[in-house]
Amino acid sequence: MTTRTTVAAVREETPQEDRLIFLNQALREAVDEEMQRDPAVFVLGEEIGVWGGAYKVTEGLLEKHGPNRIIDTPISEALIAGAAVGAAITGHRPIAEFMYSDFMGIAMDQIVNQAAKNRYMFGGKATLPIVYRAATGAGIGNAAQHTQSLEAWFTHVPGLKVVTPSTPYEAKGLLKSAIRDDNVVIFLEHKALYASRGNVPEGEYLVPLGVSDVKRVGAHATIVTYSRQVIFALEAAEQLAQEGIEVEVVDLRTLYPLDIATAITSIQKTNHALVVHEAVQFGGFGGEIASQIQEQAFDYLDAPVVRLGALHSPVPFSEPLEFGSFPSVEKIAEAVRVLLSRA
Amino acid sequence: MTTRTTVAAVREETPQEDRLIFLNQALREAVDEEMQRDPAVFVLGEEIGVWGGAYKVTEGLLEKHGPNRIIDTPISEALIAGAAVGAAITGHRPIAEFMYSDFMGIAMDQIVNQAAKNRYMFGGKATLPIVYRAATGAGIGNAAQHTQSLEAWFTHVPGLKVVTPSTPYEAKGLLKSAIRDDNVVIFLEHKALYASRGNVPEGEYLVPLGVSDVKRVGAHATIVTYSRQVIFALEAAEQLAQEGIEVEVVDLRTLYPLDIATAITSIQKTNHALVVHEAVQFGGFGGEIASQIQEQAFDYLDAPVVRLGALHSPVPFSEPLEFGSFPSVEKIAEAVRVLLSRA
Amino acid sequence: MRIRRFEEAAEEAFRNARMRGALHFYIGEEATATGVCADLRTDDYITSTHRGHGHCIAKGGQLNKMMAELFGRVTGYCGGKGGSMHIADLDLGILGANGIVGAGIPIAAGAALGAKIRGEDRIAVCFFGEGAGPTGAFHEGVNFAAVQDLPVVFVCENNKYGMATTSDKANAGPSIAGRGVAYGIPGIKVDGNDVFAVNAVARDAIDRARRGKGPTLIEAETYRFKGHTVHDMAPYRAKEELEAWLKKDPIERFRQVMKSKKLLTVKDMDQIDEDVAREVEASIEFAEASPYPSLDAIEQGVYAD
Amino acid sequence: MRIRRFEEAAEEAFRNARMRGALHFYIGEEATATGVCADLRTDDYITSTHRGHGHCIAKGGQLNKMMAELFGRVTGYCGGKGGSMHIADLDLGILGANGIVGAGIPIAAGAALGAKIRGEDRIAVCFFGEGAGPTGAFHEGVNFAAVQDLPVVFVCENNKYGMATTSDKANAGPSIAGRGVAYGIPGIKVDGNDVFAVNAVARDAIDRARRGKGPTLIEAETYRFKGHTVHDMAPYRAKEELEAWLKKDPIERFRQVMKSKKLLTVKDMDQIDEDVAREVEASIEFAEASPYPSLDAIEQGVYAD
Ligand SMILES: Cc1ncc(C[n+]2csc(CCOP(=O)(O)OP(=O)(O)O)c2C)c(N)n1
Ligand SMILES: Cc1ncc(C[n+]2csc(CCOP(=O)(O)OP(=O)(O)O)c2C)c(N)n1
Ligand SMILES: [Mg+2]
Ligand SMILES: [Mg+2]
Repeated sequence: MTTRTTVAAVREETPQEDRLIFLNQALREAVDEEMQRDPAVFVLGEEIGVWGGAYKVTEGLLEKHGPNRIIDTPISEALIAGAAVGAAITGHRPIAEFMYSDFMGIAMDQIVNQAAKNRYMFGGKATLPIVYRAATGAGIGNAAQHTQSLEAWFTHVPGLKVVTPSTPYEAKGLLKSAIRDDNVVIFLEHKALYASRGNVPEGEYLVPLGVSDVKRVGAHATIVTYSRQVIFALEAAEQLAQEGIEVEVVDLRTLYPLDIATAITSIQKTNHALVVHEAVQFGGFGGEIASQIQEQAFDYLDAPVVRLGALHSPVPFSEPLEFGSFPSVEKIAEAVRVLLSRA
Repeated sequence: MTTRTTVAAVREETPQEDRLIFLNQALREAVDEEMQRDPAVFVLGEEIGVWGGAYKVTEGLLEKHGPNRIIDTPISEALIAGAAVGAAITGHRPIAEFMYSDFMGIAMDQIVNQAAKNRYMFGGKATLPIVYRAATGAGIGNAAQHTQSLEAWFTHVPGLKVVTPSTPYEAKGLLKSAIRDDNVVIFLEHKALYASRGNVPEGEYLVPLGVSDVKRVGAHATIVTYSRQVIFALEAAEQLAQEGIEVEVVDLRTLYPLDIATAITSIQKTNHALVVHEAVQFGGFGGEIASQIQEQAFDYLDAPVVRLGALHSPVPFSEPLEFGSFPSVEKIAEAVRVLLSRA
Repeated sequence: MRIRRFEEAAEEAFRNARMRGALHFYIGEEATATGVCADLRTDDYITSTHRGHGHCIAKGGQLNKMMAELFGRVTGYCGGKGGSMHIADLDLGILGANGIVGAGIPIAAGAALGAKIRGEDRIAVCFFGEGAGPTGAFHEGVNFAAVQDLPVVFVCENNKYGMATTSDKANAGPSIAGRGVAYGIPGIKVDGNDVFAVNAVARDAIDRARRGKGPTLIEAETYRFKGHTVHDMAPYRAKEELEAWLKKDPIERFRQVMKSKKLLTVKDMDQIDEDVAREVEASIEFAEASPYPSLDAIEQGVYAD
Repeated sequence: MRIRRFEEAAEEAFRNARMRGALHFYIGEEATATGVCADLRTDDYITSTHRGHGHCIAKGGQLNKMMAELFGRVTGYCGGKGGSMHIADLDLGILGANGIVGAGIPIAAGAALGAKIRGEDRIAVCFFGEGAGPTGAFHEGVNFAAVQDLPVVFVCENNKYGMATTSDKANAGPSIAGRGVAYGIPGIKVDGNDVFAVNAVARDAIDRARRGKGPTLIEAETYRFKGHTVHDMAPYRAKEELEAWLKKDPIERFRQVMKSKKLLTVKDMDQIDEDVAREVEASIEFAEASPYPSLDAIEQGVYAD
C-alpha cells in the first residue's frame, strides 16, 4: 500500500526542479493551466475578477482570460452553485469559488440536492464536472462565521468528492486533477495555508485523487490527518523525535475517495493510531477514519484509536480562545505521548 | 448507567394508562399541549395551517390557536429558519417545520451560522429556544430529494441539539422536552413512522433529552441505533432469539447531547457492538458512535465495532432499489451473526 | 407551418391530458408548456418542476420511457432511479424535473450562461410555479440572468395554488410578471389556457433571448384541475372556482378554435385523440412489461469514472 | 426636542467618524444609521451587518464594550467571543452585527413577527448593504414581511460598492428602492449623507410600521470613504469619485446646517467633537487595560442549561 503510494509518487509526483511559491500561487497556476488546456473550463464566484479573489487565487486571470471565463457574480451563493450545475450539465467544466466555506450553507441545496444527485437521479446519464472551491479553517481571527471546517458534511453526501490539500505542491496537483475529474469535487483550501510556501515544479504534473501520502516515516505511532493539521502533525513529530518517539504521519489528501489502506498499513506497523483534524471533534470526519481503522486493523491495535479535533464550540474571536479551540502542535504531541503511555 | 436510565424512566416515563395512537398524533398533542402551556410557543412553516402539515402533525391547530400562532409561510426555507431566530431571540419559542429535512439545505446558513451560533457569538447572552422539526428518512418512494437522513450534519454543529424519536410515546415526550429546552433543537421525525401506532398515556409526561433507552435486554451482542432502525433492530432481535442469539437494543433517542454510557454499559456485558442507522454509512453519525465505543470499551470488545448504514448512493426511486439501499431487518440480523461468528 | 406546429401542439396537449400514474398532474395547464415549447429547438434547454410531465412531453419526451420511469422500471428515462420528479432527457435539452421548488431557476440561468459563453444562439426556458416565486433561488437566478443578459425565458405557471396556499398568501405584490420591473426585464402576463396567446408571447421572448437581448419573465395564468398530488382532493378550493376554470379547459378551447378556423376537423382531432390514447395505453403496457432494475444498480451511476 | 435629537445624532455621527481598530469602517455613511435610529425607541429592534459599528452606536451601544470586543477582551460586548462582526446588545434591541451578508433580513422579519404576535407596537429596522440586494435572504425576508404586513423598516445602505463590485454589477434593475413595487410596499430613495433627509424618510416609515401598516424599503445613497476593510486601499475606485463624495461628508454638512440654522455654535460642536474624542480614547484605554478571557471560557456559553 505504501508501495502503491510511492509508485504513484514516482509516476506522477516527482518534482522536476526546485521552485518555492505560495499555496495560492500554486492554485492560480492550476486554474490558469487548466483554462488554457481546456476551453470548457471557466471560473465563477464573488470578487474573483476585479478584486482577484479574497485570497488572490484568481488574481490576474480576468485580464488574461476575459470576463467571459472569469465571471464575477453578485452575492448569491445558491446561484453560484446552481449556475455551475446548469453549465456543467450542458458541457462546461465550471470552477465555482465560495469566498468562505461557511457561505456554502446558503448553497447546500444546490450542492447536495442538485449537483451531487443529478447524475444518479437521471440514471447515470448526466455528467457534472464541477469544482466547488472554498476557503476553510480558523486561525486568523475571522470569528465563528468565517472559520468553520465543514468537510464532514460533504463526505457524507454520495456524489461528491472531497479534497483537502496541505502543501502548495499538492494543492496544485490535486486541483488540476479535480478540474479534470468528471465528478463534483469539493475543494477545501485552508486559509491559513494560502501564504505557506513550498516547492512546486515548473510545468505539468498531477496528484491523483484518492491516494494518501506518507509525509513522515516512524515506527511508534501513526498520525492520520489532512489539511493544515498535517503541518502541525509534522512539527509535533519533530518534537517527539527529540524524545525518541518516532511518529509516522499519513496525509489523507482526499477524504472521498478515501485511501485508508495507506493508514492501515502504517498502523499495522506502529500499532497506535491518532486521528487529527481541525474540525469540531464530535461528529467530525475523524469518526469515519477511526471507525475504519478499528474495523480493519483491530487485531493490530495496542490501544484504542484516539481522535483529536476542535473543542465543542463555534470558533471564538479572541486570539487566545481561537488558538485554544483547535488542535495545536503541543496538543498533538501530548496526545501521542498519552496514546503510547497506554500500551 | 442503565440504572440512571431506569430511574429517569420511573420518574418521568411511566405510562399512566393504555392508549394507542399514531406518531403524528402524539406529536400533535405535544405541540398543542405546549402551546396551551406557554403563550410564547408558536408554529411556522409551509402548509402547516390550512393543509394541516404534509404529514398532518399540525392538523386542526390553526382552527384551535388561530393564524397568529399557526403561521403558514411561503416556500422560503431560509426565511422560516431565520424568522425563528428573530422571534426566539426576542422572547418567543418558535417551532419551525421543514416539510422535508432535505429542504434544510436551503436554510443551513440560518440554522448553522445564525441559530446555532448567536448565543455563543454574543457572549452567552442570547437565548434561542427554537425547535426545527423535519420529516426525514426513506421508505415510501419519495426519491432522492425527499428521503435523506442528514442528522450527521447537525450533530457536528456546536449549539445544536439533535433528537431522533422511534416511538409515538417518545416522540411526544421528547418533543415536549425539546420545546421547553432553551436551545436550538433539530427534531427529526422519520416519515415512515408517522403512521406507526404506540401506547401514549393521557396527559402530562416528558422524556428527557440526552438519555438513551434500552429497548430490549440481551447478553450476546448490543445494537446501538436510533429512529426507525430501532424498530428494525427489535424485529431482527426477535428473529435472532429464535436462533438462540440474545441481542440488547439501545435506542440513543437523542444524538446530541449523547448518552453513550448506556451503550457502553451494555457492551461491557455483551462484548459485541453493532451500530445501525438508515443514513449513508460513510461519514455518518455511526462513525462517532463506533469511535466512542472503541475509545471507552476497547478492552471489552471481542470484535471490532461494526457499522451498518445505507449504501453509498442517493436514495433511488424504484421500490426494490430503495429498500435495498438502507438497512433491513434481514441485513441487521445477518450483521449480528457475522459479528458473533468472529469472536 | 403554423398549422403544423399547432398540430404538434394539439397532439402534445392531448397527450398531457392523458397522462396517468403520475404524482403531480399537469391537467388543465397543458396550453402553457405546449405554447412555449412549440417554438423551441431541440437543442434549446428547459428546466422543469415537480409537475413536469407536460414540459417533458411538450419538449419531445418519449411516453414509453416516461411511463416506465413512473413505474420504476429499468427501461425508464432514469433506469427507475429518479421517478416522476426527476425525469430528464439531455439529448432533448430537458435538464430535468426537480423535486426542490425553485431549484431549476439557477440551473436554467447556468445553462443559459453556458450557451452565452460558447457564443451559441441556444436558449434556456425555465418553468416554475408561482409557489416558487418567494424562494431565494428565484431571486438569485432572475437577478443574475438580468445582470448578465442571459438567453433565458422564465415561465411562471401561476395555477393559483401551491398545495393549499393561494398565490397572494405566498407572493407579495400585484403579480409575478410585475416583478420584471424590479429586475429591469420585460414581465408579461398571459392567459395560460390559451395555447395561441401563450405561443405568441413565448415566441417574442424566445426570439429576444436568442438575439442576445436578455431574459423575459412570463406569467401564465392557469389552473390545476386536479389536487396537488394524486392523493389530494383539494377541499380548500371552492367548487365554483374549479367549475369556472373547467369551462376554460385549454384543450376544449383549442378544439373550438381549430374547428371555427377550419384548421382541423373534429374528425381529425378525434383521430389524434384516439392515436394518443392508444400510444399512452401502449406506454403503460411497455412499462408494466419492463423489468425492475437489479439490486447491484443501487451503487452504480453515482460517480463517473 | 428636535435639536436635542440632532445633538445626539451629531454626537453619534462624530463617534462613528472616530471609530478605529475595526475591520469594516462605516466612515462616510454615519448620517444613515444616525438619521434612522434617532427615531427608534430603546425597545425597538435593529439587525446590522459586517459594517455594524455605526448602527450599534446610533442605537446606543457603549463605546467601552464595543472597543473591548474589537480587542477580544473579556469586558467586550461578547466577552471577546464575537469580535467586530458579532457585536450585539439585546437590552438595547441590537440583535447583532452579522458576518453573513443578507442574513439579518429574515432575522429582522422574525423579530417583527414576534412583536406582531405579541400585539406590541415595537418595530424592527433592518440595515443591509446594496450588496445584500441579490441574496435570496433579501427576497425571502422582504416578501414574507410584505405578505404578513410586518412592522419592519428595511434600510439599504447603498454605498455603491460591495468590496470591488459596483451596485449595477450586483443588482439588476433601476434601483433597490424600485423593488418596492414588486412587493407592493413603499420604496423610497434618499440622500444617505443628509441626516435630516434620512431622518424625515425614516420617521414616516417607522411610524407606518408602528401603526401596523407594514414594511417600507428605504434606499439611502451614500459612499464608503475607506476601503472595504482596513486592508483594502480600494484601487478599483476612481480618485475623482472619492473626492466628489468627500465633499458630501455627512458630518461636514451637518455642521454647516447647524451653524447656518444657529442650532449649534461651532464652539458647541467642537466641544462635542473633543468630548467624543476623549471618550473614544478612553474606550481604547479601557479595552487595552482589560484582560483576555480565560481558556475555560471556550466551551462555555454554547448551550443554555
Ligand atoms: C424547497 C421546497 N419547499 C417545499 C417543497 C414542498 N412542495 C412541493 S410542491 C409545493 C407547492 C409548489 O407550488 P407551485 O410552485 O405553485 O407549483 P404547483 O404545485 O402549483 O404546480 C411544495 C410546497 C418542495 N418540494 N421544495
Ligand atoms: C453570504 C456572504 N457572501 C459573501 C460574503 C463576503 N463579503 C463580506 S462583505 C461583502 C460585500 C458586501 O457589500 P455590501 O452589502 O454592499 O456592504 P458594504 O461592505 O458595502 O457595506 C462580501 C461579498 C459574506 N460575508 N457573506
Ligand atoms: Mg402553483
Ligand atoms: Mg455596499
